[in-house]
Amino acid sequence: MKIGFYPGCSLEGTSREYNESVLALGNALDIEFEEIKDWNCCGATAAHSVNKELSLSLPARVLALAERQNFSEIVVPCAACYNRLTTTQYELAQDEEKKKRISEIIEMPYDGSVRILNVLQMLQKYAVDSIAQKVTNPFKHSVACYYGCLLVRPHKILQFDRVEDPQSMDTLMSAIGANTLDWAFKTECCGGGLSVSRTDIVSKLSGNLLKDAKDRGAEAIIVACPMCHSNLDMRRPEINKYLGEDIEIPVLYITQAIGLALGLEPEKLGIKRHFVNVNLI
Amino acid sequence: MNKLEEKAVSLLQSGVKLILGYEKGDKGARPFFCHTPEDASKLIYDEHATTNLATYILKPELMGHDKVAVCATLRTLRAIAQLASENQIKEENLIVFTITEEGNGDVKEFSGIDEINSYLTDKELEVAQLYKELDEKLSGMSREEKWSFWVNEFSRCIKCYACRAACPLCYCTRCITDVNRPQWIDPWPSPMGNMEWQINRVMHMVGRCIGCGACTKACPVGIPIGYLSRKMLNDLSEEFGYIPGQAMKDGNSLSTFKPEDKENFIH
Amino acid sequence: MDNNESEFEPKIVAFVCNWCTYAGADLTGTSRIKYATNVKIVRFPCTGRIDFMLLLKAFANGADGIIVSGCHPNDCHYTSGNFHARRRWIAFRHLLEIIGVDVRRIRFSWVSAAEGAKWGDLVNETVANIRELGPYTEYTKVAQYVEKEDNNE
Amino acid sequence: MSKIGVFICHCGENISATVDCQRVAEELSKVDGVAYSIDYKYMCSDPGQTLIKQAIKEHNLTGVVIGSCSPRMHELTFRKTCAEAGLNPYMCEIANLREHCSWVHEKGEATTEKAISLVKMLVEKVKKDHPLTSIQVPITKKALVIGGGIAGIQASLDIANCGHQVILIEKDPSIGGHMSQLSETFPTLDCSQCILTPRMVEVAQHPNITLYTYAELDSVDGSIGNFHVTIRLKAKSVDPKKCTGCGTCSSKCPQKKIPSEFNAGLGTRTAIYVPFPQAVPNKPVIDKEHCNYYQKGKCQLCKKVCPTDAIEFDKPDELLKEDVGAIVVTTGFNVLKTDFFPEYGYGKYKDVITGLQFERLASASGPTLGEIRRPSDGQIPKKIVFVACAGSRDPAKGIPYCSKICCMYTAKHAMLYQHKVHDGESYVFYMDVRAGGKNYEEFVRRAIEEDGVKYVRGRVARVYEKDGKLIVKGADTLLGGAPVEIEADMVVLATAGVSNNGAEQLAQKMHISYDSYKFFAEAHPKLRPVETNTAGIFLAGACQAPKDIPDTVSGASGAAVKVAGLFSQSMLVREPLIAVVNRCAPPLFSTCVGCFMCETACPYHAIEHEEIKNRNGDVIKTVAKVNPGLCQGCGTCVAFCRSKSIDIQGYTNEEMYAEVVSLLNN
Repeated sequence: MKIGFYPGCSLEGTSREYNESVLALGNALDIEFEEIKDWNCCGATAAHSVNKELSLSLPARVLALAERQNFSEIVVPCAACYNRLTTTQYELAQDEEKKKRISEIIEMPYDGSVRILNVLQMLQKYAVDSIAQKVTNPFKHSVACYYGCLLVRPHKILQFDRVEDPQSMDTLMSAIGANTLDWAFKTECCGGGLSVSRTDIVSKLSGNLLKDAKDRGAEAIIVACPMCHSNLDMRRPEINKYLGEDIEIPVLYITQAIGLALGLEPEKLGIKRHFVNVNLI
Repeated sequence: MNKLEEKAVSLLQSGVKLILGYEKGDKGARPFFCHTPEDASKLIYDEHATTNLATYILKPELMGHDKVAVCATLRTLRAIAQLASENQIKEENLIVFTITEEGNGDVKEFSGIDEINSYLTDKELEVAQLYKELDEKLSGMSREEKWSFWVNEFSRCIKCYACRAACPLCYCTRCITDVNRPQWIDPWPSPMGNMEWQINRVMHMVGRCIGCGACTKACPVGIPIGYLSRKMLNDLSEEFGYIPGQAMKDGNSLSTFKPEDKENFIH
Repeated sequence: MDNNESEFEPKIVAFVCNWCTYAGADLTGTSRIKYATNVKIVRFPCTGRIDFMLLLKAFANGADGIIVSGCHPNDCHYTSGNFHARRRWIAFRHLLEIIGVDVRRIRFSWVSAAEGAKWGDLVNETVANIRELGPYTEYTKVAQYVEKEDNNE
Repeated sequence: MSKIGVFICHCGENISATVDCQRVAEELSKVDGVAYSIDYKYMCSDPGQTLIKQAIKEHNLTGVVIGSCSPRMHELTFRKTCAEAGLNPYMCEIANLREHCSWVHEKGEATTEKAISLVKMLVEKVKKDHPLTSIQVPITKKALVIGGGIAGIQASLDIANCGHQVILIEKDPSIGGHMSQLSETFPTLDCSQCILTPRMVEVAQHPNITLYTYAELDSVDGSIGNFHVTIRLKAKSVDPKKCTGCGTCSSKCPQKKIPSEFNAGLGTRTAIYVPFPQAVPNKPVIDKEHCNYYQKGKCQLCKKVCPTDAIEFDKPDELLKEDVGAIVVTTGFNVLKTDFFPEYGYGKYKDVITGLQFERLASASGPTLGEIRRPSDGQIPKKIVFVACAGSRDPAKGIPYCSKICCMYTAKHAMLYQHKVHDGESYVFYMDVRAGGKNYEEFVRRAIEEDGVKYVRGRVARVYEKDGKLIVKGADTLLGGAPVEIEADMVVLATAGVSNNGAEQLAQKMHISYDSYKFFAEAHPKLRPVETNTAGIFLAGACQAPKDIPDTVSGASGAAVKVAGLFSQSMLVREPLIAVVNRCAPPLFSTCVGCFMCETACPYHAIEHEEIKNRNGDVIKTVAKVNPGLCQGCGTCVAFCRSKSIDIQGYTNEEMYAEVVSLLNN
């Protein structure tokens, strides 16, 4: 089974482990990811706070390239890229002039026919039953699934899962034997882009989040967004300082957790790259 | 004995008084009223069977109160469906059967109007060649040319009302031409009277005409009157949301409306 | 009827609904807005009541132009009379176009009971258009065909 | 030969200023059929009218045309004048010479010519007019009121007190509606039961009111003055005549854990139950879904213990046919449940309740006998957060409107809580407090200033449960949108008022229109708020839109007076300008061919099927017939009918044809 693949900058940079785990999981479930040739950055939060047309052209160019390679579907593991690409496709579909203008800027024909899937949608669509059969060592831990903001909002555009209480990650995790906790911070913000400029706010927001997970007995936090992962994992010292207590819960990508359950070696899944070490197995 | 004849004989034996069908005429099939099993052998069915038998269904003198069967072509089926949507068909007195299109002579009897409607859903209403040529010619004309073309055509009308007699959906006991208080339409064939008659007939066909072409065939002086209602049928079907050749449920496209009907001339 | 341009006084009949456009025309009166005398109003209970044959009769009897006006959609006193009328005019106007009747001479409009000024403008505008189009002899020639048969004009 | 009188009015000089009235009158006298033609300065004045009457008598005129102001002004006056002189009023027509001629044209030949042709047009019309008599429709002096809440109760009492018979039907086992569920009512805090139950008893005892509870409307047809309704009396399985209301059956019934609808799901009830102590009638019904006998065929305990053997298990539903002259719809509204709100936990948290549930907690006959206790653990909450506009004014949730009563009952709830739990803390998150009624604003100020309710101006973004507490995360827009987080023991959502489920089907049964929220549509929002577009059917209470009790009661009395007004005349008199399907001698009987396309065109469902039968009763043909009570005279069917078999009196085909021809030929 072949499907278009758009890694985005984070998967090539700070969250290489997410990329490794997606690819490793891919060939374990014989899903072949074919990268979009000459892909460019999606602009993330930076672009749309600076220049509207730039924030539409960057994702549009990626979609145009995918169309040129005539993919009908592409997988976008990073939540921010997934959000930007889908919002662009939605906005250009609403407004003919804008669509014409944007395809002029990127000097490529843009039709907007490619279906964009985030990693949860891709797994639900192609792998949910094969995963259950292929589990060799079940992930016997209670976990708190954390969706963050960009996977589920704005609902009108993304139309993905329940806005306030999403369940897609929970279903995948319970398919591999995990005990998913019902907790209140599933879609609360982790601090996002303030990670560098206002680390104090990130430590407060992520701190509350982690505290609630720990109080409810979570042994790991499962995420599907590089931004959330870096705030919860990399900023752990500041968080512990803010909370005044040491929280050692590791933060895993869902693809890593499923990979472990399928018996793939931790190195291949980039488990070693985390700041808070993963001593679950 | 082919299947059609078998069917006719079995129907006649089971109490049906009359079967409307076709028999061999000099130029192919022509209408035939079969009353006895012996005549059943005369019944035939081929592509010359174009006269619309539905016209006879509404003649009480012919139908009476007992059971009648009709060997229906596609056109007749469409007419029956439309007549049923206008409460003109007594289903208990009418048995409708047709010869399937596979060409192996199989007979298919319909249980009722609904089955006829569903049978017709995938049957495309084809466009006659004559219509295409005229439409081509007329669309090139200016308004004034169209006007003189039609005034000339209508002036040839002799008000024989054969078009009204041939059309299965023209079943009013007293037609508007017979109304004399007020005298809507001149009874004698004046050019204006002829035009007003045709405009009225076509307006009465909006959303009802099934494009069977019986009117054009019936006109002794060869005025292409079928073109008018067929063009209205094609042009307005998409706008009024009906499928040419299929009956609408509860009301036709002129007795109902949609709040979002589109037009560009009321301002 | 002399035919040179400036002398031609078009004969225009207006079919209007009693609840909206007729009341609108009343308001034009009470606000003393002046308009051309060529238009004469026929009152109907609703635009749904206006029979398309009456338009043909108007042309046949020498009308050079016709105004048909009633309530705006959703304003109809009888809830749906104007919707039915609109559906009828879409079909009827299309048929006239096919036959070649000069549909520019029929002006369809919505005028509410509060739009007195609009009625005045509508009348003046229509009279100007019809004066420009000239008398509709094309139609009346066919209508009066028999009376002039002996001097076969 | 018709003898028509033409009377041209000068209207002081409004007409004569630009129209030569003498010449108009003179020209008209030459028209054949015109027997008398004069002009006069003030036609509508008393001398003017006497002039018309004398002329009618002297020249025994058969028709009259008045050239004057708009018919919308004096048509009625002049028709009454002709009637007094013995001429049928519908043989009198008005030519609009003022608004449509003299006022809008300059003085001159063309204006007078136009005036002449306008009057000639009407003369031609009068020649084709027929004398008409107004329609008399008999009225059944009995009203049907659907819905036994305070609106239905008030309407029934008012109509019954006017001496008319009323049938009141209520689908629940007892009347009282939502008002019976309330503890106290704003703004006076008088106890809802104390002001409502006397009215309920009055309804039960009123000689003119027949009360059917556990009954629903099955079908309606007919028209104003003559509705034929079928009422479905759902089987109560208890014979009201034998039952003394002793309650032994309820106490013995094994099914004890059924969530009580009356207590909004907080309390429980038995399968055979009386909804609440002051229920009227105070007789139990058996809820078939939960009764062991009906579900599993066992038990029958209630039958065994019943002293008067009133239980009748096999009694089927009964269909009751009634004829009524008017219907008042008072079916009330509903409130959204908590599972409608994702941000407040999709209804998972027990201590997140609706305003109606709080009413039951506060009510003395409620599950906690009036003490405010948490549904989860029964503790008395020390801190409650009230959330106003939960669902209302929220286009994203499809409810953009304001539900009008929540601000007031939220202030009341906070006040009741402070009175019952002195050391309690209550917060109200609001957008705008809407307290527009009489003494409403003062009531809310009292809650804030005297009872110390803390009003926070902002929305609540999320509520979630943590260690037995409800964490309420909101914002305070008056403090620059600063986030507010409160650890509350209980959260009360003032949920939106929505239409009853089943409202749409009920509206379709009665052919009344409803809006996109399934609230019933009134004929005119400002000028006809208690009527619907269907003549004879009236509306009152919250079934039309969320409403407080004062508006509901005044609306109910309004609807009642409309019914009483309708019943005050022996016959319903209506203008005869309606459609008629022609009839003629046998064997044709009518030129109508029975296609009934007119039926689909008629907005008032006024076209009926009439079966023409021969002597021995079998049907020859089915033709259309117009119901004079329903037809409003729009004429759409007339212009639509292909065979010209239907015509409208006052605007017949002949008359309109004559007008057009006359207008263009002179």
